[in-house]
Amino acid sequence: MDLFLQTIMNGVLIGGILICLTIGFQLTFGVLHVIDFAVGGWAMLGGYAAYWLVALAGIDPFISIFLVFVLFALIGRAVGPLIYHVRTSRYARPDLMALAFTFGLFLLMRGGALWLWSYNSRNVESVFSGEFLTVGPVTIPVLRLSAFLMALLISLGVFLLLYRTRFGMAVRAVAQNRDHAGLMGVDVKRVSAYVYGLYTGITASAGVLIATIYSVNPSVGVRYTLFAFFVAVLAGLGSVGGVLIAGLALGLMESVVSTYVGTRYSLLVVFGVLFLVLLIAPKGVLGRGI
Amino acid sequence: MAGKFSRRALLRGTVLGSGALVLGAPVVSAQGQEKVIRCGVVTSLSGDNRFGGNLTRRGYDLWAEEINKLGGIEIAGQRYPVKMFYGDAQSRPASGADAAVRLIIQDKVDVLFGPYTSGVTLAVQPISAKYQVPMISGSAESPNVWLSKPAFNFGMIPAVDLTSDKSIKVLAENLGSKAKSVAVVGVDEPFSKETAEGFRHGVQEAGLELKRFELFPANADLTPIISKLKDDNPDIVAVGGHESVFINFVNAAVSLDYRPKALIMHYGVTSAAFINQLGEKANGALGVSVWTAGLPYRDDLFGTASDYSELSFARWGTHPDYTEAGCSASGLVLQDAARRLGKAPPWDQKTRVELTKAIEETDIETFYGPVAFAKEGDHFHNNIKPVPVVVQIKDGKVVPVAPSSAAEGELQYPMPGAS
Amino acid sequence: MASNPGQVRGNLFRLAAIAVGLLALGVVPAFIDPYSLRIVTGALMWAGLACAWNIVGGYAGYISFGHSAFFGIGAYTTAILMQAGIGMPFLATLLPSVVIAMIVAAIIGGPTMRLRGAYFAIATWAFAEMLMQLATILDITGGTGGLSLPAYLNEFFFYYTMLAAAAASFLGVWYLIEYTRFGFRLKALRDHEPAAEAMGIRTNLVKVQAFALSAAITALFGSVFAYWTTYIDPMSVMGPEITDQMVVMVLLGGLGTIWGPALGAVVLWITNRYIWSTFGDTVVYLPVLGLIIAMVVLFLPNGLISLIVGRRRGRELISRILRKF
Amino acid sequence: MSSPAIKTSSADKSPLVLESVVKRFGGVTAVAGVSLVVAPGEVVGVIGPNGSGKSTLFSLAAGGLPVDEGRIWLDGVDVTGQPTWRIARSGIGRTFQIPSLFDNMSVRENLLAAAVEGDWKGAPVRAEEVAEMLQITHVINNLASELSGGQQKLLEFGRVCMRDPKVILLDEVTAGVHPNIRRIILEVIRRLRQTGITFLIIEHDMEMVREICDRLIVMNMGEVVAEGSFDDIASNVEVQQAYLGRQS
Repeated sequence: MDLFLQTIMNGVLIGGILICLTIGFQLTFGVLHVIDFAVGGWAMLGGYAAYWLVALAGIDPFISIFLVFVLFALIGRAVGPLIYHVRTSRYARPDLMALAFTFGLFLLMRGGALWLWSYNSRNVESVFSGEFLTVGPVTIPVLRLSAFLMALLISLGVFLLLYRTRFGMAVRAVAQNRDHAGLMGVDVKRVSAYVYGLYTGITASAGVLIATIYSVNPSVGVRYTLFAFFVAVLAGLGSVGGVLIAGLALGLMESVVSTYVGTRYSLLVVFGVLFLVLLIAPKGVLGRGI
Repeated sequence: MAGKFSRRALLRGTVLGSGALVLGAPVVSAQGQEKVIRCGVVTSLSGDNRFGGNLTRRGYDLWAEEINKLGGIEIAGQRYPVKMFYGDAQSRPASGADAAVRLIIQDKVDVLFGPYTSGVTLAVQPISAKYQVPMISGSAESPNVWLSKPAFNFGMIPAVDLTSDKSIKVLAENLGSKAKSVAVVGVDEPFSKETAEGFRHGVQEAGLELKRFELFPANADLTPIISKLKDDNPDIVAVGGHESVFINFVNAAVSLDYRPKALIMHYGVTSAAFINQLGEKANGALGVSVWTAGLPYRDDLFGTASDYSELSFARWGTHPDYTEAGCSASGLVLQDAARRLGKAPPWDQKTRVELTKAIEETDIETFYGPVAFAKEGDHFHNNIKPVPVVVQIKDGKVVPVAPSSAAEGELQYPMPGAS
Repeated sequence: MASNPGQVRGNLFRLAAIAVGLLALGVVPAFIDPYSLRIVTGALMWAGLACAWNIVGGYAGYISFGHSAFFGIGAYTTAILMQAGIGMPFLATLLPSVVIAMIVAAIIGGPTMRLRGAYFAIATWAFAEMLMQLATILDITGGTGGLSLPAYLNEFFFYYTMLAAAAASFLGVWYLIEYTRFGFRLKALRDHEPAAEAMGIRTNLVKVQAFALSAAITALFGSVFAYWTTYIDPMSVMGPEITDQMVVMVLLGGLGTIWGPALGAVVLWITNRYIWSTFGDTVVYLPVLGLIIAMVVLFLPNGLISLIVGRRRGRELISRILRKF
Repeated sequence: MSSPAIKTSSADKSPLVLESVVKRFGGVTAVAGVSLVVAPGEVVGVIGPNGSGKSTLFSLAAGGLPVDEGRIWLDGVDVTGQPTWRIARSGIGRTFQIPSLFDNMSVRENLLAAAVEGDWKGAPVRAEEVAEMLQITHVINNLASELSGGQQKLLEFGRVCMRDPKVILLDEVTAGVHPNIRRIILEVIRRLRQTGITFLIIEHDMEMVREICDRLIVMNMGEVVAEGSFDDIASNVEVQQAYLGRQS
């Protein structure tokens, strides 16, 4: 019974990590209609930024996370127009070209990280590393709990932004119909670039937390991208709300399968379910767009 | 028109041809006179296993530098310097095969030093056999490599099934009745899986209770595994993997408030990264090593094991582990075999076969320990002489604790902070 | 479809060009050392794989991220059938390998190819990852420990086998796409699926056929690759890098063109091996590759082949050549 | 389909019969119970304001969209619920409001592609004939995407002709084209109807409608509001209201 409770808790907390990773991704898909391969790459770079801020300036990840957010939001704001350009170009298949573009971007990040920082994994130490809370029979690592809280905060923030601000109104307008939004005077290109910046900021900050929980090396991005895709598909591409449920579902699935079936089978089950979900309900089990 | 053209072409051909002869002749003869021993290294300098791959390179390079300081390998009274050539296997078997062919064909190497991983080794050793180039592998530890009875490949490190198996037995003897149950987990990749299976075999042989045997994929989230181990509560937890997995394992365990009474892992505990990154959390962890700097071995080139360790530290900035030591010792094997063969390089195919025979007869003492290759059985051409040493991290230092013949300190059980 | 004399002559011209090209490739081994031959053999393999991927990615317009699964199916089928217990000769394993890949592709192709764009890409990726995980768990594949094959290291054999496979793939695909109903169906559905349906084209069936054909060619190269490298494990024959490389090669060469993928594959593979052998342990290849992809998308969306024959100019060039004959 | 063909009592062997077909998109009813019977060789015009459901009706008839209610017969065979390709093969051809050519193929290839499920051997000769009939022979080796708007309309029409359908649905085929091209199209329609081919034409050009159509159907809000000859319709108050009401 204790193991069962712990398993559920483990799953919920893994879910929190996945949610952090996927929310920004969903936002970009909703607005730019781009599947961003680089999602894991942004998270990986965020982790490295946190590592260097600890190593060189001694700034704890829980403070540097804000710096990382601003830094990567600016980078994303600069890269966004390029992706917008490809996505709305007159190429034969702009959606595929955009996919290829972000794929190239991802390779650039992964290869660049390998080239600059070489092969080894780096640990990002925080004041909360190794700390835990005990609630009855269940142990809760503080780092994972904070990732979960961050997931909730980001979700709340994104919802407030989308439904309580003028910018959010513009974002939603663009998400529903780019042409009409343009006709109504929304600067679609600018809105798209800001959304991309918001997404890179959120994802890199998520990367900071993930790096403190696990560790960071240039190859981690691939797995993150895969998991972000999984959660996004389960939620319905572009659905921000569905991410909360889909992230938890995946986290629980991984945890329960690992504990009660065998860890060896966890990834097999995860990818099998993803494949089946796509075949049976390609628009996602839960959601609709922004 | 056609006649004219062909005459001109003929003329041009002749001029070019004779020019090439004039220019080429000294090159050819220089290559003939340049009496060096050309050594090729195929290892993972990039890709997933680049960490270990670079360690093997350090080991091989250190030997080459040291022997060249003396003027090279002594053969029949004359010294021949060593020249190293590298081929990056990119952690992929196919690239390793490409690299081996390139080294043999284009760089005309006389001998190969083997890859870091067993997978690449399995793809490279048929090529060394085809071109009859002897290969000395300072790292590959999978028993599969030797099961295929490679005629031209020799392994310095005993296969991992032997070492992890023995280490559990040594540990069990040392602990006596204090430890009764063991849980074994490992990453589902060749080396780590075989380590875990070796542990399992050792547990059964030592008559301990096996509470769990489980493999997990690389990159898996470790909390479910650790929760299960916490629930099992065995006396000893044995983990098969590389150092980055161990680091994640210890971190995840600490964050779930779990410290087993004994935690034994294999390769990687002795690596600098493990101690540096975990700090205090590393203390108490047990590891298996076929070599440590404190062992009472020595040879003429490197001196004692501890001399070697200091030399390597001075050169690379970190203390060597047994992979580096095994790779450096590979050079000593070549040195000895070449001396016994007594033929000046470059070696043609026939001489290389003789050299392979000479390596097969190796029986030497080195700073790394005694080296002799099995000539039959499941560990064909594997050096099964070294005895695994159980080490423990104490105050950030690697201390051999068992067996008693190699021990420099007491085995601390349960480990500090055990729950 | 040779309806006018110009086309007949054009075809004769093409056939002659192909014969000369094949002859030239046929005598290559006499001039280069075994290592260079190995690189050229690799280039042939990648050209063939790019050609296979292009059927689905370029002609049907579906970006697949799961082709490594079929490469792995081919490699494992050959490896398993050649293990000591069964001991089939290499050439006999090719048929089962291709057939199994086609069956798997036909089964998953039906439902998967109803998905569009990104959904299809992710679904195929999930499928490939799933299959790779399966290969790490099953006993018959040797798990993560992989399988060794009987070593037959005759570089000429592998060169000519690869050449035969690549030539057959290219010429076969070229013929199918340019001269048969199948090719017209495929191109019609790529350009305008509803219109193709309104022409009576059974688009779902055509898509599955294309997918199965593509999978079969991919598996064929997987089989040869396994025998060539003598050792395979899940990562080396099912890893995502195999698909990645195929996608990049086709994009670089020119999506949906016959010779573009071959050009992309050869350029990229030779560059890859050149950087690798010249700079040894550097990984600078990866970021450069990423940069190239981004640049191609931004500035050269029709690939390298468009530098050689710009769409319009190329057409004029070809028709001028045809008129001359 | 395995179910036996159901014959209608009223219109046995009529090339196209629609019986109370209904199509809804979400809450909007695009086509609200339209019935229609056409005779061989007849040319029927479908007119009505934008958004009145004309194009949707075409898609239902040609199988591009599944009907929610009602039945469709082609040549006496019930094709309701059949996939598009099967309906297309049973003898109906259509053009789209926005020309939907195979952009990366030449004009010739576009024509050939239309015959891919039919007489493939004879296709090259047939393609030359169709190109000649529509006077696009001079651009036959050009890419479809390089054609002018009018030429694209011609090619799309030509693609339908390649398949020898019994019923042809033309969706605004003369909208915005040069009078010469319009003349070509009209001529071809006249010629083909002689051979017994039935046409259904969505058209805004009243001149053309008057010239060619035997009968008109007026649609508004998804329903047929009037039916009859051009002169009947021209004087119909309801029709005028439909157009005017839309404009206000």
